[in-house]
Amino acid sequence: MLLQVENLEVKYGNIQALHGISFHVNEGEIVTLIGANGAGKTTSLYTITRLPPPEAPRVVGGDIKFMGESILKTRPSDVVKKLHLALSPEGRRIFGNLTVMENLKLATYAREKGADLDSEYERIFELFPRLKERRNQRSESLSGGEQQMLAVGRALMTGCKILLLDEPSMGLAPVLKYELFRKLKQLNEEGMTILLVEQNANLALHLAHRGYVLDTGNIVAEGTSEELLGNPEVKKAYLGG
Amino acid sequence: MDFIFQNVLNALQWGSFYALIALGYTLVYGVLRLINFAHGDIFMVGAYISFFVAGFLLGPLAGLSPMMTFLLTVPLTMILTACVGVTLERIAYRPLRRKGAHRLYVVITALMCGLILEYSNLAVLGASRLKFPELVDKQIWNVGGVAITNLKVLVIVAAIAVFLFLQWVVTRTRVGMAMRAISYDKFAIPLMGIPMDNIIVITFILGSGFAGLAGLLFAMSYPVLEPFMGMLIGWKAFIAAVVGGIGDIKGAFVGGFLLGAIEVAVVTVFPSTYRDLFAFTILLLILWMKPTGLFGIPQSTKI
Amino acid sequence: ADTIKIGFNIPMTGDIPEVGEGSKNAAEMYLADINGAGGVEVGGKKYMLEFVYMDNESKAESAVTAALKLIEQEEVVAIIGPNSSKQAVPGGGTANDNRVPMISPWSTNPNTTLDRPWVFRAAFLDPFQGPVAANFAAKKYNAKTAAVLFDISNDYSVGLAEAFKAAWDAKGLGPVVAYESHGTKDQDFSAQLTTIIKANPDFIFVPDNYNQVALIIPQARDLGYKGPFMGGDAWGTPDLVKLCGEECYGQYFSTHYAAAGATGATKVFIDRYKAKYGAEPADYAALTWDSIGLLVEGIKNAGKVEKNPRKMRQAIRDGLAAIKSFDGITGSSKFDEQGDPIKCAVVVKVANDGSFQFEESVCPE
Amino acid sequence: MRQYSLNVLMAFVAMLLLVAAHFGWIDNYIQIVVMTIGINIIMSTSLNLVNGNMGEFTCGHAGFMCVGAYVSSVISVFCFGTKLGDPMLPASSVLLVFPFILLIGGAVAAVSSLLVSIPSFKTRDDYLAIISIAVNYMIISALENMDFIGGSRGFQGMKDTYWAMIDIFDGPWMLFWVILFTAFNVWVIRRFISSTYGKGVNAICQDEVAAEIMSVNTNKIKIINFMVAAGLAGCAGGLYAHIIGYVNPQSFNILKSTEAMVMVYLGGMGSLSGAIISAILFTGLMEILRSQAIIDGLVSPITFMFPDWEPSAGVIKWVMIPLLLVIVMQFRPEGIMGNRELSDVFPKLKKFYRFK
Amino acid sequence: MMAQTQIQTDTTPVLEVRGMTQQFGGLRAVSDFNVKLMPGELTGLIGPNGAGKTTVFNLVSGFYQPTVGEIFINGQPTAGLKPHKVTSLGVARTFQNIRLWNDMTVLDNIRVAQHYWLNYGFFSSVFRTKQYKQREAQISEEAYELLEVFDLMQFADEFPKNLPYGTQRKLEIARALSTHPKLLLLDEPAAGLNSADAKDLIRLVRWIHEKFDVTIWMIEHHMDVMMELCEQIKVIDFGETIAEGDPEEIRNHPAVITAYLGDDNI
Ligand SMILES: Nc1ncnc2c1ncn2[C@@H]1O[C@H](COP(=O)(O)OP(=O)(O)OP(=O)(O)O)[C@@H](O)[C@H]1O
Ligand SMILES: Nc1ncnc2c1ncn2[C@@H]1O[C@H](COP(=O)(O)OP(=O)(O)OP(=O)(O)O)[C@@H](O)[C@H]1O
Ligand SMILES: CC(C)C[C@H](N)C(=O)O
Ligand SMILES: [Mg+2]
Ligand SMILES: [Mg+2]
Repeated sequence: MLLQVENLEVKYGNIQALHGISFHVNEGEIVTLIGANGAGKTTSLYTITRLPPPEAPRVVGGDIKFMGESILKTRPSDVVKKLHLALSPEGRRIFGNLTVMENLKLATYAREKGADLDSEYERIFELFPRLKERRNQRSESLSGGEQQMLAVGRALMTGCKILLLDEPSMGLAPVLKYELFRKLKQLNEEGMTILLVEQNANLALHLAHRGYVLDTGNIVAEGTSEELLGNPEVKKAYLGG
Repeated sequence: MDFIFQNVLNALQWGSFYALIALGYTLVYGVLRLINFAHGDIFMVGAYISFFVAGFLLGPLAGLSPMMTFLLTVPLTMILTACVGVTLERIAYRPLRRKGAHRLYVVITALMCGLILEYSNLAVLGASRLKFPELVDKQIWNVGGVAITNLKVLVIVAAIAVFLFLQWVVTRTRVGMAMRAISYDKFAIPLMGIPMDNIIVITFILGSGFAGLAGLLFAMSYPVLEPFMGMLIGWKAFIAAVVGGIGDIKGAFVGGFLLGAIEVAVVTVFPSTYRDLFAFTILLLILWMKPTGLFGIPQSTKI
Repeated sequence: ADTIKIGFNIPMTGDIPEVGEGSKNAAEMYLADINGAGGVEVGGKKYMLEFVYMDNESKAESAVTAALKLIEQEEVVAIIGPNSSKQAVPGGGTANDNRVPMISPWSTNPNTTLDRPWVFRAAFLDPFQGPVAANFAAKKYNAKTAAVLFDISNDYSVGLAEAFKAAWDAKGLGPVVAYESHGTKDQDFSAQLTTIIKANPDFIFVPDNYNQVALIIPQARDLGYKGPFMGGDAWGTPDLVKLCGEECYGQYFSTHYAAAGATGATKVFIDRYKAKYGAEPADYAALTWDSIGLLVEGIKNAGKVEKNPRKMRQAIRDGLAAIKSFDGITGSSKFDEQGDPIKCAVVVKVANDGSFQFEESVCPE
Repeated sequence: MRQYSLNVLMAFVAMLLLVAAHFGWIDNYIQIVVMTIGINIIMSTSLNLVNGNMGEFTCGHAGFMCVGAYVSSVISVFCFGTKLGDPMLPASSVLLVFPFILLIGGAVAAVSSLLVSIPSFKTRDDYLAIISIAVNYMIISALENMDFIGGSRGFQGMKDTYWAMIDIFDGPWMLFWVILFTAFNVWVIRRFISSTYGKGVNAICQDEVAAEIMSVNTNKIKIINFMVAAGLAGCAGGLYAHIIGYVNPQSFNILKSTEAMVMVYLGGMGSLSGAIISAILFTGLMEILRSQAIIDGLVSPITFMFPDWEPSAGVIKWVMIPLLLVIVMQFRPEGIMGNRELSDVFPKLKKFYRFK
Repeated sequence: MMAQTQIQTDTTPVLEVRGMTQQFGGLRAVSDFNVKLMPGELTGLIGPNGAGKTTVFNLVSGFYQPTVGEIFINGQPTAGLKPHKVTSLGVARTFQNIRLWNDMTVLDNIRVAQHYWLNYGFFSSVFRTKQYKQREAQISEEAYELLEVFDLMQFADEFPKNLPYGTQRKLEIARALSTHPKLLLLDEPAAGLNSADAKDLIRLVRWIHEKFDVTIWMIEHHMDVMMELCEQIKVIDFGETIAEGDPEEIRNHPAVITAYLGDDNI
């Protein structure tokens, strides 16, 4: 087991957001978290990446293990540097005062020198050609979707082995959304482990191997994608079918 | 003619101090969007530190020659002042940041820290002013009717050097890029694997260190030290930084010299009392025409 | 026993802390003396004196609030200080408005006492000091042209500069070629000095506080000025030499008395002061001593001590107004109808060992 | 009627103060402290309109106080004083005229606030901060160049107006005026910001773009808000000038502005009651720490170690107070009240007053 | 009552845009854009990311001034008008990422959005004139009515930031409606909603469209939402209109498929 969350409880101030959830991600898997708004998906990702307060919540119980070792004490910057675990956060959070290119460059901050970056930039650009056009534009003036592309591209540029994506398709045009998901599949086949949070449960489950369903801070269902897609409650509540 | 040149020189020297302090302001601001109102007083502390360092080195214990003293005082002052700045960051600003306090509360804290520095100095060292010893034996060259001292040259060169250095750091290095990123959104910094606190500490080291340098040079040029020497010049330097476009190194540099030039020009033409009036009116007009300063990029609200 | 409460409105901090310190020292000495002797005798009964010191931070506005505090909060019956006209003019206004007698030891600006029946002083006035400086400089440097650099936000500096200019023009030797001003907090004077030097005067008159003098003279030298300077009584503190160093040696300024070569009571005072505080008393110390002397005289004249401070203040004021002449350690003075002393001034030289040497004494004819 | 009990209570306290002052049960010093508190309340609550409710960051509030102080002083000297020629009005009219003198001072201050509010159309936070600082300096420096009112050497003579009042009736007049204007000030602000019109200010603070697009005329609201704030500060200045009897441009420099800012942020941005409370606390603190005895007590451990070190209260005070504030901020990083009102903290209070 | 009472002569379009172009430095975000919306229409605007949709809305709502071209609301030109003026002409909008006043109660959010018809100023607000009292009463009445019909009543004194995401979207729409718009612009109202919530949104929009008889123009990337709601859909790319028609046509329009819809097998 690569990443393992054990009955994790977290609070914002005194609002409990997660009531002891447990899930795990194996090497080379695509796992998805689905659930209604406010279920605690983003919170889970924040907690795993050990983001500092005030935005991120406080762990009050449970544990997060990476390769069997607790990472609750790890410095946030080391999550990327040492554990190679990257997050593309909800709401993009790109650096608006930097150009597109600078945003991508910055993402390589923690990488050891000598990595062949140029080819990687190219890979990003072929995934999102629009970014190439806009490479020298101040990124805050990008359109919503363009910013989303940049956020995902940035996460990829950190050269991490595990990718955490929070609603990556938010605000993306369908054509790009599908393109992105195909790309994720391909990355996964190349060995990337992916933890995906997605509103579009249908799409997410078709991509993922396994999934967990969150509801108000609890895991209410889990299983392989097929099981979940077949599960009538899940259908009713989240697949809008 | 030489009258003009003489005043240009005066303006350059006086502007150098504004520039040096403004650079520190802008650097910290450029990273934390924190108006570090204590900066002027860190400059003052720098001057006093240099006074004691120099005093010690010249004194019986070390008994160095003035020149040696100068060469040693520069690094020592910069290091010690940097420590003061970093301490402030650690004990006053960082906790607030951690608690997610509104940035204006950090600004107020900075203001308060400034006052503390001023008055604790007054309380400890007493009210009577200090005389800064002469380190470099002054030479006065007369170039075509223009009197130049080696000190003035030194000051101006220092200002330019510091500017070039900081400009290089902020625009060319990855640390600099990280600095700019932090200023926009701290949240995503760790996600890039960037140790934020280290970057911030580096910023304060640079900012305060050069404030210390400015303090030393100032003490050498105007050798009468008093606890409030940093207040007015600090505020003005800050204004200069903003007019240049706060957060922008180039802006601070230009702004500093601009302010210096305006002040000297006004005084040579009008009674000295018009100095502030004119200076600030001009700055106001500049900001009126370019709301984000000379070099600041207009913030485009994307909706 | 009941006591008479007197307030001191003096600069303990700010631009001229030495002045506050000196005044306080002198006051403490006087207090020890008189209370040691069982107090002042008024109307056959002895009263202890009580002194309250209030810091006016060498600022005009603080001088006013300090005066108010002494009056409202401490309910003193009389105030001594402020020293510098910068504080004494507004401070005097407050004392006068609130009907409390005040004596400024060192203030030389006419406005301090002008149309203020409640305000008195121990020092001569600038309309007298100005000509003294002018005449001396003309004689000493046989100068034809003069330049003036003064502090526009200091009544003293402005007043003395004007008095000097008037006197100089009156002499008709030559013009005042440059008349430049600066602010109190200024540290860089190169712009003004450049203008002055361009006008190339025979000497520069600097009626400024000593701390500014210490910046001005070296900067003038940096700008290549070789000529002499002339100063006013605000130069007269030990700190002038400490801050200014060699650059100030050989310059002259007019002041109230010269410690060096003093005789009689003055000598006694100086020796005792030296013994007690290990430093020569500067003129503000001596003047404070005299001011207290004046006040005590006034109290004696009052003849009785009222319980109600308002009444007591009135009495003291009348007592002070009644004084016609006074022999102090800064020389003897007569009082004109304004209540201002008419007395001699001295010119001293900053000698090359940093001490102040008596040069000459000028008395009003 | 219970809903008015708080107002009645306050009125009663005010009366009590005046009576006590009149019969000398509380000495002049206490009176001065009370008056200072009043003035500081006006300063902090009015600045709170801009820095709290509108979320701008202006650091030049004292500038407007300065304008008010000078204008009203000059007028009052013209009317009742002798410094600028003979009095123009009979001393008997002083009680009627004085409030208007203060209001005129406020009005001029309000107009001068355009210097800040017009640039604020295009700029926000720190650039506006500078503009306000610059304006503060400009005002001071402009006055320093007006020699007919003393320039940098200050202006004096307003006491005549005060004496004129005393001659009519020997009572604690300044205290009366301060209380009156403080009440007026709170009343105006409370009503302004509780109206839908005034809530536009909060909208601007939280999202200017949304406000503009949701039909709030942001520029107009800004101007109004700045004017109200500056105007009230102007009145405060007028009162200050007549209490001290002397004004000097330097009494209204950045430090004065800083005091106002400190009070606002200490109280909590956008909280009216917070601003009032902090004004009282702050002023109280200033006065307490003024006493040498208390200071000596506080620093006694140090003076014990260094016997020859005798710090003066005036200095130590300015170490203690900022230190205290820094510590307070560490524990309450949103100020005493945050952005809530007293009535939000103690809902019961609502029953006892209404400002409709 | 909320519903607009005065009858609209169906000849004047609620919105007419002629040859509108927006230039950002070197970049032409919208070029020669034309549209005409008749009262009561419910139209969609789709297009790839960065096509210029939001920019179009910004232009219509007066946030940007077009580089070229003119815009008419109910026949009146909006050239040179500040946004709040445009709003009082009858245009209201929501934002791509929610922009509520987070530290004001839900009720106040609704109330403040009625500034456009405040007829009193500072002094009457201080002296509580009759005029003031009347208008405040009306405003409250309308506000409560809106909360009622949007069943947000129970949140009236809540702060928006503490509301669930879906509810915030709803509140934003309610706020927009409280400015009495004739034209309502919705920028990706379903973004970040899951399929279930999206269903509710569809119902909501339909209901608003009938109840307030307001013309609605919306941007959305959720195709199912668009297809279900809109009578007409306009497709733009690189700021230029590439297709126009009812959902069926759009769904099968080759250009749209390649540029926007793509194929969904992954
Ligand atoms: N900064 C915060 N402060 C307080 N409570 C918060 C904060 N962020 C989230 N919450 C609460 O924590 C719970 C989980 O929020 P979270 O954002 O993780 O849900 P989510 O599944 O990501 O929802 P969405 O699909 O809208 O992103 C919600 O009830 C939310 O109100
Ligand atoms: N203020 C601006 N300055 C410079 N370029 C801008 C600005 N605003 C938008 N743009 C550019 O104009 C184009 C259109 O932006 P817009 O936000 O309208 O796209 P959109 O259609 O809304 O896309 P999305 O569906 O992703 O929101 C984008 O390429 C964007 O980079
Ligand atoms: C303190 C000194 C400046 C005293 C000077 N004689 C004056 O009147 O101000
Ligand atoms: Mg989320
Ligand atoms: Mg958009």
